Amino acid sequence: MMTLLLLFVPLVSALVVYLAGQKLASKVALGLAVVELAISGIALSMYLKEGPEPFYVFHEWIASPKISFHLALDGLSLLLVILTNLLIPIIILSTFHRLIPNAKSYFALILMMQFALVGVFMAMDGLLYYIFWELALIPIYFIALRWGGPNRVPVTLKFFIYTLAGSLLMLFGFIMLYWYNPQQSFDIRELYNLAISGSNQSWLFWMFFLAFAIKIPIVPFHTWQADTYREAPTQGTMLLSGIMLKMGIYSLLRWLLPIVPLGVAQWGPLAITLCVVGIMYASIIAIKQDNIKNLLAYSSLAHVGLISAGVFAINLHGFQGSVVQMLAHGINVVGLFFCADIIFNRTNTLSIDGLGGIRNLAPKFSTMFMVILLGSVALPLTNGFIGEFLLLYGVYEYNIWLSAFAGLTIILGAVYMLRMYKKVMLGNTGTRVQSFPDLYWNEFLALGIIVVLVIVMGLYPKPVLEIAEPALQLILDKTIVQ
Amino acid sequence: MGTVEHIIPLNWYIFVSTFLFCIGVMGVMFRKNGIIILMCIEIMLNAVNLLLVAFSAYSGNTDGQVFVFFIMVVAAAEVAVGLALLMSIYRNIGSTNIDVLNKLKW
Amino acid sequence: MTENVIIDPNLYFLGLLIPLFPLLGFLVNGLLGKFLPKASAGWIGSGAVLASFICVLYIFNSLGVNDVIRIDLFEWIVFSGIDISFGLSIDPLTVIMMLVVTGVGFLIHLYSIGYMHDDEGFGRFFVYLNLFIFFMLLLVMGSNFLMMFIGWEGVGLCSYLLIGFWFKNDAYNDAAQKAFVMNRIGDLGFLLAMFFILFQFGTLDFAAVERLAPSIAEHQGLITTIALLLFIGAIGKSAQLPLFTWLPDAMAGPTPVSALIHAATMVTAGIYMVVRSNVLFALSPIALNVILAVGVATSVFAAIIGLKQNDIKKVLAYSTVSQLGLMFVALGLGAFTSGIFHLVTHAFFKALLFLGAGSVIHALHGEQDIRKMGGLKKLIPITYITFLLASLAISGFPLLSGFFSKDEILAHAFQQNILIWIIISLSSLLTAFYMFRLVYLTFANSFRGTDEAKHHIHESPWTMTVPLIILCVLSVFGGLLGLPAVFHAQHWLAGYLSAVTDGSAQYLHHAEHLSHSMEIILMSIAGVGAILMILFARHQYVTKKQLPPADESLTGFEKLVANKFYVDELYERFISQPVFKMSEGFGGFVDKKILDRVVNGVGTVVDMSGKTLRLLQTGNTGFYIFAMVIGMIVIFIIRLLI
Amino acid sequence: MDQLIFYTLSALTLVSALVVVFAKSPMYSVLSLIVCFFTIAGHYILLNAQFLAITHIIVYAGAIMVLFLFVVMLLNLNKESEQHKPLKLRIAATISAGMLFLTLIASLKSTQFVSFIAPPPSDMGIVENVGQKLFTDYLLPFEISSILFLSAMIGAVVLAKRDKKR
Amino acid sequence: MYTLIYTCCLGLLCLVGEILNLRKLLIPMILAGLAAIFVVNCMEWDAAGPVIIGGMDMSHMMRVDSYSIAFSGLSIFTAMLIFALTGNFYKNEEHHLSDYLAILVFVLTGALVLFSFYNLVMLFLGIEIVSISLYVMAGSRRQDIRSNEAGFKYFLMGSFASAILLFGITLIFGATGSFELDKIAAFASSGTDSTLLHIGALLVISGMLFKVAAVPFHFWSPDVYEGSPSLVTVMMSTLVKVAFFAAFFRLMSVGLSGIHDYTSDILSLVAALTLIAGNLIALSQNNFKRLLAYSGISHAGYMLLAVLSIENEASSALWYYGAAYVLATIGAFAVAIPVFYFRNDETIDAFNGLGKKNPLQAAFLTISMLSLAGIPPLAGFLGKYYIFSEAIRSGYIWLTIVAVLASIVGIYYYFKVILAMYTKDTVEPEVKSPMLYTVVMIVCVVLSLLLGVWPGPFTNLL
Repeated sequence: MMTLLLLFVPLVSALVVYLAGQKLASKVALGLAVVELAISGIALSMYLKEGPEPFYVFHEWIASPKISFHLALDGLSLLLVILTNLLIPIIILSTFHRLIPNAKSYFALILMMQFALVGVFMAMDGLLYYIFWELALIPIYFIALRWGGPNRVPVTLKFFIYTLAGSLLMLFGFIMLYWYNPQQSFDIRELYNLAISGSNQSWLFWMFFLAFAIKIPIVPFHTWQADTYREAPTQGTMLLSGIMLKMGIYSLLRWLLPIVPLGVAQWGPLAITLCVVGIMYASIIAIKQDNIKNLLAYSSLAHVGLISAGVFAINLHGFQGSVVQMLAHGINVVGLFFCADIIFNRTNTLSIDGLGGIRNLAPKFSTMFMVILLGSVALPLTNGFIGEFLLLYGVYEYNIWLSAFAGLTIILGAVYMLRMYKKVMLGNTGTRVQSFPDLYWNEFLALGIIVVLVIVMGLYPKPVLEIAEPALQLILDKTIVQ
Repeated sequence: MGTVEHIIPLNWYIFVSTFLFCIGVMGVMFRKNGIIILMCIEIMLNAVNLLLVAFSAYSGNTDGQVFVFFIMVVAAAEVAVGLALLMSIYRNIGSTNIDVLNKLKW
Repeated sequence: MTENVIIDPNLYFLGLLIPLFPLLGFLVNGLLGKFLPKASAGWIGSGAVLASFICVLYIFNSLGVNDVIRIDLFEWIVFSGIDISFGLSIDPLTVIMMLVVTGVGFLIHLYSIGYMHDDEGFGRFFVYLNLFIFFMLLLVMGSNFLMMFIGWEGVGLCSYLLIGFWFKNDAYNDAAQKAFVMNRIGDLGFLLAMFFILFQFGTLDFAAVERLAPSIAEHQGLITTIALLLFIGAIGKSAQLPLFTWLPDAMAGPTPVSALIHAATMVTAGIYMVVRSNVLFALSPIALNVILAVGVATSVFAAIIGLKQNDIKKVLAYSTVSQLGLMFVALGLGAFTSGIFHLVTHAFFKALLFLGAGSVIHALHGEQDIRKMGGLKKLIPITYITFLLASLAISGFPLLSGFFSKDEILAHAFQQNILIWIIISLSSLLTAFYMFRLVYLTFANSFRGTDEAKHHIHESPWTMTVPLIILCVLSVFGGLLGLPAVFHAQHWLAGYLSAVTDGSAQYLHHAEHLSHSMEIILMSIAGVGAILMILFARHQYVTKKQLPPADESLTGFEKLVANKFYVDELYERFISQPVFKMSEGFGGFVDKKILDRVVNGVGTVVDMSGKTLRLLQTGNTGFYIFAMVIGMIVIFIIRLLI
Repeated sequence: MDQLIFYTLSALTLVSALVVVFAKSPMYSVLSLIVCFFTIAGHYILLNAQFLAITHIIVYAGAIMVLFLFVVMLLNLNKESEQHKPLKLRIAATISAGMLFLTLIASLKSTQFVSFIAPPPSDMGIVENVGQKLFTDYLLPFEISSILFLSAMIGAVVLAKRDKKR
Repeated sequence: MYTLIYTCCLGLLCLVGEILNLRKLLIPMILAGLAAIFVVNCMEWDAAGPVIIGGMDMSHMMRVDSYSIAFSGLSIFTAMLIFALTGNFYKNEEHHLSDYLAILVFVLTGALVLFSFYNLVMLFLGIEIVSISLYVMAGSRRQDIRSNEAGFKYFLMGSFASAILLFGITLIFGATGSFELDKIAAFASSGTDSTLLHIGALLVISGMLFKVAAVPFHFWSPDVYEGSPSLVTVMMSTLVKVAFFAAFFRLMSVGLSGIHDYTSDILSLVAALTLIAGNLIALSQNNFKRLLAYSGISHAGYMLLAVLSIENEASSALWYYGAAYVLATIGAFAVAIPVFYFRNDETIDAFNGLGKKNPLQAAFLTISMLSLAGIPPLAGFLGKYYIFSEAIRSGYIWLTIVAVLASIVGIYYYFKVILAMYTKDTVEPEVKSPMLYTVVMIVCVVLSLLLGVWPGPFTNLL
């Protein structure tokens, strides 16, 4: 029941918002998103009381081929669902005081997106999961296409086709699994216990890994990212970077490692190397970026590289780190992109050159910006630190040198982030900065929430770790090849 | 008469009709006058008929001959429609040269 | 080591209060600052620190030598294989550090009220200062490495914020960023060290690690790796070679900041960390030797650079680096107590020196070049007196605090390695020389600035002078903390810290103790040397009224020294620039020209092939049929052949 | 005797067919096609398909070819000296057709046939046998073909009749 | 059986209606009639006995089984949708309306024959009924030279292909001595290696490949699709394509299953070529109908996968795919035809700014395009999924990979239309699309959504 509510409330809200009309759209959307958030809050309390059982939903959907409407909510899913439902209201809140043409479609699409994302995180049947996975792509594509920047058409199309190409390979992989499965179904419980030969597993590994690697993205499959982040409207970018790429990492954990352990055993080292190389590559590129959104895109590329590395380290610390960091990164990056949007909204430019000296015009803004930024450079007592500490430790357990290299991210991260902050916020007032009104109430609220989360998660991550542990333990057991 | 199947091996008939068929095919590719091409197609059909009859004669069941009737039917119908089309084309472009018909391409 | 953990609710509560007061001050000033009168910020800030100083004093006299107070707040990162609690612990070493931090900290707060009173960022300044004190306390109180790391990076952040306090000036911002990044380099080492420890011992708790460390004593490689990685952290934080260049730049911050963070407390965190984990270091002779080498090199190197600096604060900065080097020498020699001893005294007189310098700068309205000073001794007498005494102390003038602490280190060096003794004596002689070069150029002779400027010079307000006087007293009598055996007094500090350092004592080789006569000889050598140097400086700058020449007129070695051996330039050339080049290369070339091209290339190829295939559709019926026939032929041939 | 007839007929058939293809004027093509059909009818008779032979002559020579002639006359194409395709294409056509023939023969030459019910009744081709078959087994196709005719008829009318408006 | 008869009668009724001057009533009558026939067809579902005519069992000619009934149902429904479009489409040439309608009904008849044939004669006749009627319809715009061209090209190549088909049938007859699928199947599976049969099979397959427009026998389709009147294009690309495929599948699965090994790799080669060529060439098309023609070719490639993998489920996969494809295509055309009419332009640019001017139409066209591109949760996706699944199951791994890659390419050109609607602007006024068109559009889109979300009843239809 709870599960279905979680899943379908956004869908209904999307319709409601669309019917609510241009004027009301944003407020209605916000209200409904908050409702959804409340529901997930209730779900959380239920989970803490009664564990995952009450959230289990299983209906026969299609008889042949056997596809079942199979949802479940273990710790991992729960956390990501909560992240989604937490960020969506913030994202919607961030649109106030902005002029959004054709608002009703905009918010309806955002809520559609939420629906698909929640579905992805809860689906336990391969094809159901795949359907949600693809479904999540449509709204974001249209958001980027209709409300995006000047160069949006080719960029978004590239993004769409590139990612879809990956997922079609995944579909192929799923079909293979279906026939490998003696019961012939996509049920995750059965997929976890398949006995597939090593060679086949390595094929399957690549089919899934490519799909996820493009979505996450892992270097060198990232070329769509920066452009798309830049061209998409801010909310689109937030959705993409904040939640959508978590889909990829989540899928690594849920749908890749436990299903093809032999494949992982064979190709995991390559994958983790790619991730670590990607970290340094992206961080170094980020240093010289001129466009704030580009810079954030590359920084996010570096972060997810570390997260994926933690996943492929295949130990509990890496897993826990990846989960914590998924949440942390989701929150921080949304905050950062919002800050970028605030700057753009005031100065109409995202180019670092034209900016500067905002610090003395908007102290509130710059303080909050600073806090979030510190979170993303993983300063202790911020959420980013817990994640990166565990991730690096996980990678360390996997291989000392890799973790030493990966650790460079805490240096380079400081370099590019502080450089950006310095050039944008400090120094003398930039040419493009005539007047810079400090935060409006909605911006203050949104950023405030994020700042609080940054600190709180950094100070007391225990609940997250506890909720995630059983699920991760299970995945780990399935992944480690005897 | 009527004992040809004992004197002449079936392969000869296969040979002849195949040859005929291929002549038809060649004609279709060779000419660009719509009507001639139509005729060549008729030749192809007749090659088929001949072969059918030969087969039915050699295997001694009438089905083949019956089938030939249907082929004739279809041939007649096709010719009718084909010539009608040709007429309307001729009305428009004053020629039956099919190479003129390349407005639709790529 | 026999630590007995005392569970006394009062002490527990007090211990908790110590970091809370500054935090409170930070929050109050930070969040409610705009609702309070501007002046109040200073008093709130100082009050907070004073409060925690009092708590520290209480704990100080109620805490036995072997006692430890453990304050476990909550489980922080706890799941399979990892158990890191958010906890504090207080033992004698911590108490000493806390005394320094809160005590000196309070004085500097007080001083800042006067120093910063007409700065627009007055409130913000105290917010940052309180935050710094909070983190510094976490650093010294943390019960495990990760807690220490919080403080460790926290103070790094505060130093970043305070160096770049006047954020309108880009040079200052660069300095701030430089400081943060260089610290981060060290932090990475620290982080990796923690991974090793966690992996080996399954815990980061100091006590536990100290207990378990001997178990891996035979794995020299491992233990050395850990120790060296930790030391890398210390290098970054305490500005040793090769990561020292940030400290002189850090002088961009307001002078009280330089005094508090970059002289008294933060930069000594490295020393504290090494002492805190002394067992680990003691287990690895190699690591100790590395420390020794780095310390020696740094102290001399920095002292030499100090000779040619003309910015009053830069001189002090380099002397700080050199003194820190000296402390590391002590640690490297295994004389952990002496290190702490020098740390404490250094905190006194170096803070005093900076504050004095601040007072001078304050009086001269921001002038920092000693070539434009001179003759101030009559204009600002209190500052002069205190500054002079501090300089004497640091130069090792007999019976002042610096004399004892330095001498102890020299003695240890002499015991173990005569060569090292020679080198560091040399560096302390240099110290004496450049300090008095500074003193004389600043205060002696006649004012070299404009009359207009001279007209404005006046002694600082009491909020500034009082701290000067107190610190002056401390730096004169600080030596009492560790009177050597010669004076028939037992070394108090050594006794007080015995519980901490005993753990490592057994692993260190102890040369036979010096005879008293030998000690006296050494002392007198050092004392006399210092005095001679001072006189030489006087001869140079007072009698001959020599002035440091303009930078461009310098040549050869002098030029090299004046330009700090071009270390900054080297880093710029061989590290920063390559990274930037790489960044542009990756971003502009690899990403756009290769990776993206490949992806787009696929699209282009597909598109082109489509456009080409399309041409088959000629629109000619004959050709279509021809193609069909060919197709059939191909099919037949395939079938015939296969 | 029969052999002789067979060979001459076959020769005639092929030659006339070739003439159809190569003749300059459509008129010649039409006439030689008629010849071709007649020879094929001859083949039918040889093969005991007497009734079929008659029908063949009626339908083709009688109906279809007349239609052809009619159209040729109507559009008086016989005057229009049709210019041939470029030589290249014609050679290509010939070659490809030849190859098709070769491949077909190559694959068919080595065929052994299903055992025949020998000797076949020599009267299998006469009306009642065929009719018998046609109206029992093949009743359904017979009916269906009416639809075909109907559709073709309407189509021809729709296409060919002049619009009143024009 | 009765389905067939009634449909013929319906066709005749149209002609009669013309005579009785009931033009206004024609379309309602046809729709009603088709609905009735649809019901009849469904009623035969369980009660499908042997086909008796005049007391004679015609089982050797045609058999009505669940397969034929399912496909008949689909095609009748399709026909209804298409006829719903005819009214406004032909309103300018009323004097021919009845003829056109009748011929279209006869096309349906031929299709019905194709679904239930059990004898090569019937196959041949069915194909010819459909083809000849379509030759006519393609050329039915007599003043329009393009239409003439389309008609004549289609006719020439079509009859050429029929001749080849016939030659093949003859050879098969020569080998097996019969036209009945049973006997042929028996002979084929008896293992006697007869070249006659093999060559015949290949020729027949070539003929069929032409009809379903598979490379290299596809050349006719783009030209014909582009040249014919849009409605005929719809007919060809939906009903007829499915019909031919059904027949092809039946032929391969019943008649020639015995020599599947012999034909399979030829077919898979053709399928690969079809997938690649169709998708690649479609990329550079600007004319909407031509674009759909190429996309149709590529879809033929997908359906060939089903024809290749002759398992039980493959037939239902084919059915489902056909249904999805038909719905999407008709939905698209229901939007496109009025646009073409009002903007007098059949290129993709005709859709510019539709997103602003007619948001509803634009949205529905978008959904149809997404369904064609195979994006979940639309029917097109599940259809592709089934086809792939069956192909992989039957072991055509590399072929399926080709298909997957091809479908990636496919996405691009479907999105060209969507982009035109949402990113380009136009001065043209809003398109006033007739009520019936809107209805058809909604029906199609809703159904393809339904089929995608709740495919339960339809997936294991066969």
